Amino acid sequence: MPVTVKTFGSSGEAAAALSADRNARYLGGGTLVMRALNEGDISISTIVRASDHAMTRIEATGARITLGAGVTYARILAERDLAFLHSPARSIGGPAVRNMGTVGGNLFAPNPYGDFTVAMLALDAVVSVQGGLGSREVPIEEFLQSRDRQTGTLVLAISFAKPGSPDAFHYRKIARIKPKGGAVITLAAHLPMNGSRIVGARVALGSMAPTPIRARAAERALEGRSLDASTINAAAAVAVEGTTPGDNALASAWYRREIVGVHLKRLLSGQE
Amino acid sequence: MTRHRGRGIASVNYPIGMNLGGDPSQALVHSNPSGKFTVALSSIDLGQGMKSVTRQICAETLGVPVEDVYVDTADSDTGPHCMGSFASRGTHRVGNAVMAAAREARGVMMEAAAEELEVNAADLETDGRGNIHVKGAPHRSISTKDVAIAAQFKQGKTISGRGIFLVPLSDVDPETGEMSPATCYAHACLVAEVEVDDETGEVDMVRMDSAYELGRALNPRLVEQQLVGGAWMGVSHALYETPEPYYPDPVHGPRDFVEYLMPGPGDICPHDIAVLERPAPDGPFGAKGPGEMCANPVLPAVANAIFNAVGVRIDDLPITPEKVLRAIKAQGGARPQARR
Amino acid sequence: MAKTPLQFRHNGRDVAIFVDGGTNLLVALRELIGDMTPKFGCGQGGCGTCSVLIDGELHLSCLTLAETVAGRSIETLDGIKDGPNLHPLQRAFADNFAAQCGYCTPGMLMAAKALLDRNPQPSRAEVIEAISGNICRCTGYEPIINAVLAAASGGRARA
Amino acid sequence: MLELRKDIFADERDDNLKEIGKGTQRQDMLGHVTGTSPYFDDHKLQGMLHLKVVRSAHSHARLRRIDTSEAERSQGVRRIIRGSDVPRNLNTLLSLINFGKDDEPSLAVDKVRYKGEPIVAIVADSPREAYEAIAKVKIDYEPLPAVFDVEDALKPGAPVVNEVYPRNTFTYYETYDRQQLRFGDADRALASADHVLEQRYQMSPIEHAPTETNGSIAAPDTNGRYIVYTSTQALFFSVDTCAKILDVPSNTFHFIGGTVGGGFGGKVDTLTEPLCILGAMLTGKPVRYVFGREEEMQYGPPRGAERIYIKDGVMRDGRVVARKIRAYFDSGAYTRLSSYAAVKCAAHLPGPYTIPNVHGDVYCVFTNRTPATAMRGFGVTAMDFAIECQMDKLAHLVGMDPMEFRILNAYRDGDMKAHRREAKNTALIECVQVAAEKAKWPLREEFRRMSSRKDGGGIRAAVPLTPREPHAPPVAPAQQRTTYDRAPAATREPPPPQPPPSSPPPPRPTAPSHGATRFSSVFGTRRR
Repeated sequence: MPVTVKTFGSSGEAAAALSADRNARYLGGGTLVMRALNEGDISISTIVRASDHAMTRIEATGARITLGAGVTYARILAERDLAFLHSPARSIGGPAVRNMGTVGGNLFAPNPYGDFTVAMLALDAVVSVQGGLGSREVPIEEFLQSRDRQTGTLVLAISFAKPGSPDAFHYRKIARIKPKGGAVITLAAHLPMNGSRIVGARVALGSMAPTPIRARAAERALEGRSLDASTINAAAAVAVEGTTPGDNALASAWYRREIVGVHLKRLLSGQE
Repeated sequence: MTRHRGRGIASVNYPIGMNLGGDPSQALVHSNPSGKFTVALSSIDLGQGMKSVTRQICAETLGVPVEDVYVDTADSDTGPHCMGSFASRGTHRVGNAVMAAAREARGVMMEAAAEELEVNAADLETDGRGNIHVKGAPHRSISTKDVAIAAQFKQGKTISGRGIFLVPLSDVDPETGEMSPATCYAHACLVAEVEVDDETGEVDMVRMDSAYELGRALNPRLVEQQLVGGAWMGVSHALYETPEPYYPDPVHGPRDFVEYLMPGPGDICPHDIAVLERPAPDGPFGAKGPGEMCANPVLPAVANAIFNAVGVRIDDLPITPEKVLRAIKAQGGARPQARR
Repeated sequence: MAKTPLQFRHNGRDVAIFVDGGTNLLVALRELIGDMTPKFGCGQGGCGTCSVLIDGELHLSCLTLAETVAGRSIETLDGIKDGPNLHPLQRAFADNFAAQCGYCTPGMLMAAKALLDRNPQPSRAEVIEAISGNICRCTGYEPIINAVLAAASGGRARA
Repeated sequence: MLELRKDIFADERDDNLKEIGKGTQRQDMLGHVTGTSPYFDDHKLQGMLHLKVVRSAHSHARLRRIDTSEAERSQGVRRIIRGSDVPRNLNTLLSLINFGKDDEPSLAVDKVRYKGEPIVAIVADSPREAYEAIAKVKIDYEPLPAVFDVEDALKPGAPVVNEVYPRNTFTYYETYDRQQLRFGDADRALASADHVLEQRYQMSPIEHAPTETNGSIAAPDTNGRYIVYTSTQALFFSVDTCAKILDVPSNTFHFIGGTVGGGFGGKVDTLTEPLCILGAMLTGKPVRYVFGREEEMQYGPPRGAERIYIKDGVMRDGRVVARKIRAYFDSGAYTRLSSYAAVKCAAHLPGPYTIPNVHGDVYCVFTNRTPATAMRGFGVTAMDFAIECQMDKLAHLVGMDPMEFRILNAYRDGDMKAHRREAKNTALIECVQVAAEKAKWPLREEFRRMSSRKDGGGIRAAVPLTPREPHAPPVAPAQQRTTYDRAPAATREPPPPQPPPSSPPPPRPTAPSHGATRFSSVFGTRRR
């Protein structure tokens, strides 16, 4: 059975087509869907596309930032207002992948991919999805927990509050290969400051569970404190709590548990 | 957190060619009417430079400029038999076969030139620029083009040559292992400097210094390609690569270039290389073969450097951060050895 | 099987082909246009040897649905020469012996061109970043980095 | 940066050459930088079909039933190829030089021995249609216990991986389960050494990872021949292997290759050509069979893993007096070339050093994993890792500088090597000296003055007294290793087919005009 390509002018029509056909997949940057086709995934028989401009829009001037699902990493890197996201955007792929891959697609990328989503999780992002029944906003954590069931839904955009200060956002991908390597682990932290106190700490980890997760124990260790050495050490000491990393080709679960605290400490204290 | 530096060395030799079943390669060389030569091989250029090295060998032996030689590889209808491009046999075996073929072709060329110049062939020499002249009398000269025309249209000679180089089968004594496994050996010594992170077990390459003895560097730029690329592969084998990360448990095998680890362009380090040339008595112009052995000293040199840096011995490849970290923890922390 | 008509610019010329649903740009270029310069190395986006420029931007042709390039301009290694003259990057790769088996070379050159088109005087770190999506198994990358830097500094080979 | 040290060994060279020694541009460089170098896959043929294989889902299993009926009806399928369609569905690569027994089918018939082993080939109009048909092939597996560790494979009661070698080791000279090396009396020397150090080393498998994957295109040519574009790195090995498996004269094929996107040893095994040509024979159409990257990484043969035990005796003054080595090559499910690597490895012992007592046992072991093959440094890379780590430890043990320790023990011209050939043309000492100089690593004067050309031979040239070990007499004339023209008359008849209990049907009889039988590759012909 050949593959059918369906291109729609509106995201609504695309979403309807997607939800109507179990074997349909939405084509974003191609890094997931085209790879699957190249490798003989015959479960995909329909490719759905949308030429809706809303899906590639960046709203970055206000307090709330919205990235259309089809926004590429290269476009984020070209956006001065999104400087705090340049580090996660640059950590994805090589230049070609950054010209193609999209923030919407990243939400679906399994380990060892999906680093940008770790940054989104630390920013408490909200995912706008359109299913057969209309659009809704889903907190990213909830979205990730039910990711396996989301293939029939169309992600429209992702939005989050802009960090009050660019210094409050921290991101690091630990890879064996430089400058382009798959993640051993990925860390992102958003530590908004109220005076000298951290308020609303968010720490997100990639490759420490089947999907990106929050390190809640580390968040608690940071919450309400100043970002000094003892706070950082306390957070690092509990970074592994609640994680369920697995073994893969890049590292073992043991190794990930051993180093997650080390790297959180280095990230928060600005060490190399 | 501390990062510790250490240096390690390794020295190796490497056999050129193979002994099982005999090890032949053949070559054919012939000229066209313009005095340009074609070498026909069934040998393979995998990137190691087979076409280029045999071209230089042929030109040198014929006494013509390298531009006048073209090497055609790997057509089973036109190229005579070759065992293949493996076991470091290309330069040595195929090179020798090309030399033999070129020598035979040169003999005909000189005879044809002698007939045109009305002298004895033994009194002629080539100038390497496309001319043949009487020794000591450069003005009594004829171009290879004119020789080729005369040979083919006047004298009825084919300026061509056949070459084979065979290292016969070596019997192996099953009891003692007595055998002739190879005809010559290349040599190397390499010093690796590394930096080891004692909290994460990560190992960074700092630099490498090496000396390789290759018989003869037929083309130093091609030798450099092999040695630089080969040392990179050695680092890759030492620290990164495996299709079975949990060997012998066959799980989590990598499926793509993200999961199969090889150092990227941001992981490379300076590498200073010296090349020594002790000609092999049976090598083409003394050449051995650099292609395979260049990676070998890197693996143990890196392992030894890690010991020097943090005092742990990792005897299982690849030396992943996990193995280093486990060993450091097992010995209760890094134990840097005497700085070298 | 129904085929879809597709038109785009290929190295400055308009081309029109019919593609099967799901055909990627690499297959379209190689099998339907006959441009063999982009290579298949993985089909996964991991090796970069199929790299081409789409409207001047570096893309992986194996992960590009052919239909998405309708009306756009594709540039491959086949199109970077200036008539019979090599592009400065091609000359620099040759002068620096930056190819061995040659299979990654088309992708490397396109990645390097994408860099120099935007940043004619890159640093070594920028060169490394620019070629980081391209795998080379032969050279150890050093000669490739040197070649790109040499092309950037006016085609002068390394001393 | 590369520096030519013309000052060293200058007296042994004539440097007055015109083309040799020049950094001439590569002949293929213009093709490479313009993308016009012709790789196998750059040939566009009219009406080309695509071949994909169904691979085993299990590491070790009996095949109860293979049902391809639904796949045959699948859209775009031109031909399903089963093991019974392969004229001679059992081969071993080195049978071309009469080394080893045929042990590997092109397509598994009643048993699979590694995960990913090819079982069925599908030729279809497009890759997509081939994939769709693959999903319709139904295979009923009876999983068998599998063995993955080389030492486990040698234990009594271990699962038999490959019935051709029921002890899970390659058989050398019809008798031996290993390649031996015996030189002097290592046990005695170990007993009197000042220090003894025994260590275990493990080399991982390695994937060649050439940027171009393995593949070939085969097409019917004029006059009943087949043209084959291939990525092989050993053209006549591939021609002759295909002639044997497809049971046709080798001049049936016109192979074209020679420009290959990296090999490193991973393109010696003739992985794709036999089925690709068979596909072209059975459909009358051009057929393309190219590995995907995951196939290349997981089911293309790797450099095999090696486990090595070294026990060394060293004296306080730094002289290594004994080296005893036991090494296991993990060949995977079939022999391919590992049997040869073990011989090469034994010859390499004890490394580039003069050690008067050396004892080596090198095993080629079968396990239920992807068959291993050659790779850059084959048979030597892992052993060098083990030996050179060991040398570092020994230097540490006796308190010597590791460079000086190597120079002290280095082999020199005139020394007897453990495989009983005189060392000539040696240069290890000079390499160590120059590397030390480059790295600014201080060496004492006496070590800076040592030379590969001095102080070798003499007593170091002797073959030491070597105790013989009792061994069962060979069960058959040692004929395995003979080549075409050395085969004794008694062995000229083909060896009786030795199909494993689970082997595919015996090969088709050869054409009578050939007389018979043994295949010789070296000459690319069949013997009468």
